[in-house]
Amino acid sequence: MPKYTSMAYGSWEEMIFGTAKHPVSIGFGPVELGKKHVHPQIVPHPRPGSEATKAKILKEYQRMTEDALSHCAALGFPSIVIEFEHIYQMTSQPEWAAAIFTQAKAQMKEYYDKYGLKSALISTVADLRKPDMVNMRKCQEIDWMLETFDSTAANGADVLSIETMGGKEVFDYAIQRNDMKGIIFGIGVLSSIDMAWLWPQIVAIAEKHGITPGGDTDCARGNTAMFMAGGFTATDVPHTVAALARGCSAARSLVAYECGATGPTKDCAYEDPIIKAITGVPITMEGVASACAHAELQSNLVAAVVDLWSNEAVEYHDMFGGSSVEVFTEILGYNVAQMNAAIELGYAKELQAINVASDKYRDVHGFMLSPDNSYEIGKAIVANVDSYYLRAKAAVLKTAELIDADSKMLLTDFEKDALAKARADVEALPDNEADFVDMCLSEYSKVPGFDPTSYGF
Amino acid sequence: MPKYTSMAYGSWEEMIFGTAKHPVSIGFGPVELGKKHVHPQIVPHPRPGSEATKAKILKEYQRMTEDALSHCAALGFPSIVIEFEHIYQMTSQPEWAAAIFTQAKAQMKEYYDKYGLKSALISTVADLRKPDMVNMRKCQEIDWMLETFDSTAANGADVLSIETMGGKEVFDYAIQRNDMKGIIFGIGVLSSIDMAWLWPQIVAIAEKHGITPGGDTDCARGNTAMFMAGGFTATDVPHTVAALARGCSAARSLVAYECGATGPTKDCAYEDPIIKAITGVPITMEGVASACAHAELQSNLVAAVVDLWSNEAVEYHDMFGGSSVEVFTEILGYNVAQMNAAIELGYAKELQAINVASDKYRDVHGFMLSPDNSYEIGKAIVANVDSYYLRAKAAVLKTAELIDADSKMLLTDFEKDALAKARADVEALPDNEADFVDMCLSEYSKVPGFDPTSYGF
Amino acid sequence: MQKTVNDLTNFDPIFIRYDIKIAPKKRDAADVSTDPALQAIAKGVVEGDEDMVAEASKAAIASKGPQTVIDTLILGMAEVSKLWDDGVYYLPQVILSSDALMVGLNMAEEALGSAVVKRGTVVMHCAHGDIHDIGKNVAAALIRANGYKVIDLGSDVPEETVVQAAKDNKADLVTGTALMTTTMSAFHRVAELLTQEGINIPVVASGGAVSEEWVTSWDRGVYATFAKQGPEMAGDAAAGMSWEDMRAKWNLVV
Amino acid sequence: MQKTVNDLTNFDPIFIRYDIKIAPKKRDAADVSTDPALQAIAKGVVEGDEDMVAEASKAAIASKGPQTVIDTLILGMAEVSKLWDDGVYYLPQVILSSDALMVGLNMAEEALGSAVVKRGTVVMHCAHGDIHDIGKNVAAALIRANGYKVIDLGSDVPEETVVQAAKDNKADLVTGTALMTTTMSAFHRVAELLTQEGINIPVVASGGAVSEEWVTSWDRGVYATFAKQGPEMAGDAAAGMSWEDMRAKWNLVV
Ligand code: B12
Ligand code: B12
Ligand code: SF4
Ligand code: SF4
Ligand SMILES: [Zn+2]
Ligand SMILES: [Zn+2]
Ligand SMILES: [Zn+2]
Repeated sequence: MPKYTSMAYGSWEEMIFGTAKHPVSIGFGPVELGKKHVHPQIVPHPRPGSEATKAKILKEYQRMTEDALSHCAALGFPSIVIEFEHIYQMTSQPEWAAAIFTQAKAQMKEYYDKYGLKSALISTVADLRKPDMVNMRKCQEIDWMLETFDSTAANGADVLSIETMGGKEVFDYAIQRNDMKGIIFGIGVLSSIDMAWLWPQIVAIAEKHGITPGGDTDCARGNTAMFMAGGFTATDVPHTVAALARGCSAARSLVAYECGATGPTKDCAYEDPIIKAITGVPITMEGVASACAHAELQSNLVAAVVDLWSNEAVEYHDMFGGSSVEVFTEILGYNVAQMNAAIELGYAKELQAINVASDKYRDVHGFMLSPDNSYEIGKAIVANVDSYYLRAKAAVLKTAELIDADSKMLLTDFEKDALAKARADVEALPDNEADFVDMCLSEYSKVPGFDPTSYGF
Repeated sequence: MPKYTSMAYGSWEEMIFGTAKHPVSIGFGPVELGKKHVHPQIVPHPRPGSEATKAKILKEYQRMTEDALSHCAALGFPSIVIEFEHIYQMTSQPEWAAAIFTQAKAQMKEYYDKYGLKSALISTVADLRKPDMVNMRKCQEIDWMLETFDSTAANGADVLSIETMGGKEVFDYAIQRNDMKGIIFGIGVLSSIDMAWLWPQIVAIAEKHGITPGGDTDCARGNTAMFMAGGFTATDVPHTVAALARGCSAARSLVAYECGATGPTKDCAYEDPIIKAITGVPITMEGVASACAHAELQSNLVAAVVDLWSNEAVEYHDMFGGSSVEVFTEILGYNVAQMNAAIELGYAKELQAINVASDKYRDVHGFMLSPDNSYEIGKAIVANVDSYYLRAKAAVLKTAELIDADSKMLLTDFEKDALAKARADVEALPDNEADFVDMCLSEYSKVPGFDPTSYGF
Repeated sequence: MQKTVNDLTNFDPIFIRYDIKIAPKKRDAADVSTDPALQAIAKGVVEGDEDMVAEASKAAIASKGPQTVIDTLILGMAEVSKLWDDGVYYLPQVILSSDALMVGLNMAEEALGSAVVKRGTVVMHCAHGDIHDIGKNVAAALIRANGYKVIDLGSDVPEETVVQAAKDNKADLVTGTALMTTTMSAFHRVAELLTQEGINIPVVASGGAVSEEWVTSWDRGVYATFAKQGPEMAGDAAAGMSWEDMRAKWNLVV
Repeated sequence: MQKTVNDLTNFDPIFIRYDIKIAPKKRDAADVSTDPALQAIAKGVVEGDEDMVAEASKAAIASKGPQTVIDTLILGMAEVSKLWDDGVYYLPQVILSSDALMVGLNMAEEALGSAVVKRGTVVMHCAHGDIHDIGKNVAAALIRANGYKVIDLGSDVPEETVVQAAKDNKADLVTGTALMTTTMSAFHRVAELLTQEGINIPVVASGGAVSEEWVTSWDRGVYATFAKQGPEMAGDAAAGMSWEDMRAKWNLVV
């Protein structure tokens, strides 16, 4: 697999929301990602109980889709991307998934024909492999997943994406212990290896059906760290450690694009600004509207270089203003209208500066994801092409360095100590992958369920 | 009652979000409205069933308040205003309301003491008078309302507000018939008269307790018209007629400020940009985050000159990301952070231009509420001080004229016809209030339940 | 120089005016009668012109008899419904037409000496505790204009009152409107009281707070989305359709 | 010139760093023993240093006997909990301390020739169909570190397996974690199966998807918000507190 060795952009200033170096067109219209404007992406989630029968789940998806489309027509939104993040029953039953996608695509066609509403459909297959319970390469789950990629690609999906699980067992152990070694091993090495094994298969399926291989996210690790770090009142994981884990995430999520994924990336991949700086693919981000799914400390800032703007996932239910899907379609639609209005007025850079100012110094996570710092972390990654390990380590160290160097990025004493310790720990790690892997394979044999053969060791 | 005869601002360009000619300080901190920055306002609504007992409703309000405050602390929001729009059981049981306000205020104090989180509490008493069922000046409901204003003012409320019901019976009849005469009579005359009777009493209660008399809204009429007009796929009320009704709303809501209300105004008073242009009071608006409560066609634009940014009302329930109160506090908080970041960067005018560009030509309602047009409508109002009727009529005609004059404001043929007819109808109305009132009293005697003595006729 | 919205001409990336894209062609109302005297009545209805209807009805009652006038009024109203369905008419035009129709109908009934036989009887109300009555009023106007007897109990109506009215008037259908989540549960109670009284009719529930899912979770409940569904629903109930069949027809049920 | 965040110095109107405002004063762990040999053990626990604990425990087992070592380990862990409660420690420090404690405990138990008598037995699991196990793992570590026997059934555990384990181990408490709204209903079934089996113990339910309201709507359910509540809850159950009393103590119920 070739690795990225240079940046897609000459400097961070060249990066702006709505425009990507390598645009992608999907669905009816088509929806053009990265070609100057931003588009909204709604991610609806069915209610508990609706998965009981195929008829019920189809009805649920029909309603959710109808709500999204009709609300766009009612409010004048020019385009909508709908992502179905599969529930268990969809991925494990490829024919359910096929029926759900067929139905949604027909609804989208109807709105395209009647109103000219542009739309596209993303199939995010659930990675059902739990690394401490199955062999990642040989299990029932992987068969289901590949089949469902195929069945949804054949039946209306415009984009295939996933949130892969590799390295999760080691990462979970490590994040609970502020163990940077395990974090880098889990994210930077194991997850990268898993992606390099799985992604060519996904790309092949997408190519077979002439659709788009989208992207992957470090959700299972990077977001776990970020959510555990939580807000200013939480004391589960230091925010600085979560930010370092995120640096690592970028080195790891890059593998999808090295395997042929083209974007749109996955919404919850907060590492995407770094991915965009390196690859130039259009990125999907979730920000203020993803409050429905989780709290975060950089909800405005992540709009700085976004191409597709999402809400993460909202469970279907009634609110005063309509269904939750209508409500969040509306919020996303107006967010996007604001961004596109800025673009049309020639104020994109001003709006970017505003959104960055909102959150760059709110928390270290926003700090490192601000376009300037993302760009620097990207440079550290592409300068270290020798191994997955080394580029992950470089990303972590660059992240730490940036935080340390900016006097406006305030930290509590506790966070400062955690950062210093993490940095020292990482600096002490071996200089080459083989040594590092040896060390980790022996140390993490104590992690329940960790099976090196899952990764081809 | 003196009437406003001039504008608070020299031109619309002087108007900007965050700053008002006549700032108001409320609550712990205090929260300074109109003194350069915007603040978030969350409006939580209890779940059905929680009103069953006093203990239950107290618990519900405790949770909702806690969620709002703790989320601000977790995410670093500098301030929060909480509005309780009374449910029936609060206004009709002044001692329930008192207990709820006492409890919330204590929670706010705790967060102020521990974190320095600034906060204030608004008591919006429910106007329980249904004009076709009770005498507006002599009924059980008015006694409850005045008592509850007093009990909440005495027990923690920082601001008193209300959404008064005058003229609703005639308006409802008229809006179903595109009858501009009845719309002007209901909103411009009857509702104004009702406010002029009620508001001095509210102001007196606020003064007695040393708190702030906030504002009133044309919700019962202007918002009914706007919501019935709906989106681009609705065919209930022409959008142009709803916009004309809104012009009227401004002439009517002004009465509160003439009676001594100082703002913050009511969030759902979409006429507030006009009110601000005339009076200079800080205004509360609801926009993109009020999707939880209703859809609208100007969600970004209404931020153009806002001082306090609200979500309208969200029913308490669980979402993936926490409770709905947490979710909407978060959305509001980030919206406000964006606005304040723009102010700090010196990009307030740019952000205003962006938000206006998003919606000015999306629909006539946004068009007339854009700062330039709001200012013009305000001028028409203050130029017509002779009577409530004449200024309402002037506001309507100016609104129509502005829509007609701007070639970028596209209309369907149907909307154009509706506008032309409405304009002609209004132009044909009498030149003085006495004639108009005579005409209306006789014509609307056919409206079920309309009782002129309710208005002192 | 500060740029503003005035510098823009192309808004397509920001919003699309779907209302303009889908605007139906203006269309004149079709004639419902070749007889000019009758067509004048229908025209009055179509244009929502009470005076025109009164004048034309007066003449036609004398020349053609009241029943012909009534039939014509109804044909005129049917044309109005068609125009609304096609998006040519908006609600206010329909309401004005229905006002006009009532003028003619009252005249014809007076001439007949008795009320026209109604197509059925509908008891309508807003939920106990709820004063949001616009949607109910609109639906009532439409149902009435389509030839049904409407007993409008108003708003904030106790459950017992609703059931009593259904009993007293041998109603074919009860409808309830609620805009607040705290009031809508009353409809379920109404349905149960009807069962207790042995009155086997459907309960159509509607209004902003009310969801199809909830309404179809208890016996008798049939959910309505739009006021314009009212007349056909009344027709179904008057024709003796069971609530189960009405639900199957009108609601998405799995 | 384009202005950027770098031109700003005062962020107070945009956000407030409450974490800095409320940061607790750094504080050293208090000594738990005046005996240097024992204090070394406690220090190892407090610092989460497995090697230090191993070394110090080895020496002290020989000189003071295993029970004294065990007591000291527990005192050290208590100090860790205090530091966490005060915001001085974060979760990873607690987990590392608990890892270190387990090292010493295992050595002492080996020397004793038998497992220490546990304060009670807790059966823990993630809901059937749910693989989100971090919260459960954290809670398990804390409960274990506080001297309870933990039967950790892992994730995606069928209801019957949970109940069987409770039976087999004479558990004082069952806990369940669920992060998905589609899986949490399993806890209610677990509670019912326990009742059927006549096992009268509380079911603590927790995890992102789970709400206090829902958990307190069925018998046996007690809701937990934070993992750190685990040890005290285990203590309550082991002391024989009924689920009703536990609910009253831990949950807001009206
Ligand atoms: C107008 C309005 C009012 C007016 C009502 C005037 C009136 N005479 O109706 C006034 C100002 C009085 C008012 C007061 C209040 N309101 Co109000 N109001 C609204 C508003 C803005 C519009 C409602 C409306 O008229 N819609 C248009 C009509 C046409 O729609 P509809 O009734 O649903 O009817 C449609 C269908 O349902 C159907 N239909 C209806 N009936 C029937 C019957 C049949 C047979 C059929 C076939 C069809 C059918 O046909 C129509 C479409 O074609 C809504 C906002 C919103 N988003 O809905 C809030 C809203 C309903 N109000 C709300 C609240 C909270 C209140 C107050 C409690 C506020 C307060 N704190 O004082 C009080 C209520 C006091 C009380 N005890 O009832 C909340 C309700 C929250 C909730 N779900 O519980 C809402 C949702 C606003 C919000 N988002 O917070 N309100
Ligand atoms: C990490 C994570 C994952 C990881 C899980 C890895 C793991 N081993 O746990 C991975 C990537 C595998 C994953 C997968 C999925 N996830 Co996930 N995931 C998350 C995430 C980001 C964080 C969860 C977390 O670990 N939180 C931190 C821990 C510490 O919190 P906790 O478990 O709640 O524990 C706390 C308390 O509950 C308590 N506690 C817990 N247990 C106990 C026990 C006792 C005794 C006590 C006292 C206390 C206690 O203590 C802790 C605090 O002190 C959440 C997002 C979110 N906002 O929560 C989504 C989330 C839970 N995931 C979600 C979804 C949809 C999925 C998938 C279905 C996605 C997909 N389409 O593939 C799959 C699940 C597949 C399956 N069959 O289960 C949704 C669930 C939606 C819902 N409510 O139904 C969430 C909410 C994300 C979202 N907003 O959409 N996910
Ligand atoms: S945070 Fe969202 S995107 Fe990530 S695993 Fe969870 S559900 Fe999927
Ligand atoms: S729209 Fe909102 S503010 Fe207005 S009456 Fe209704 S609830 Fe109150
Ligand atoms: Zn994700
Ligand atoms: Zn996602
Ligand atoms: Zn309001």
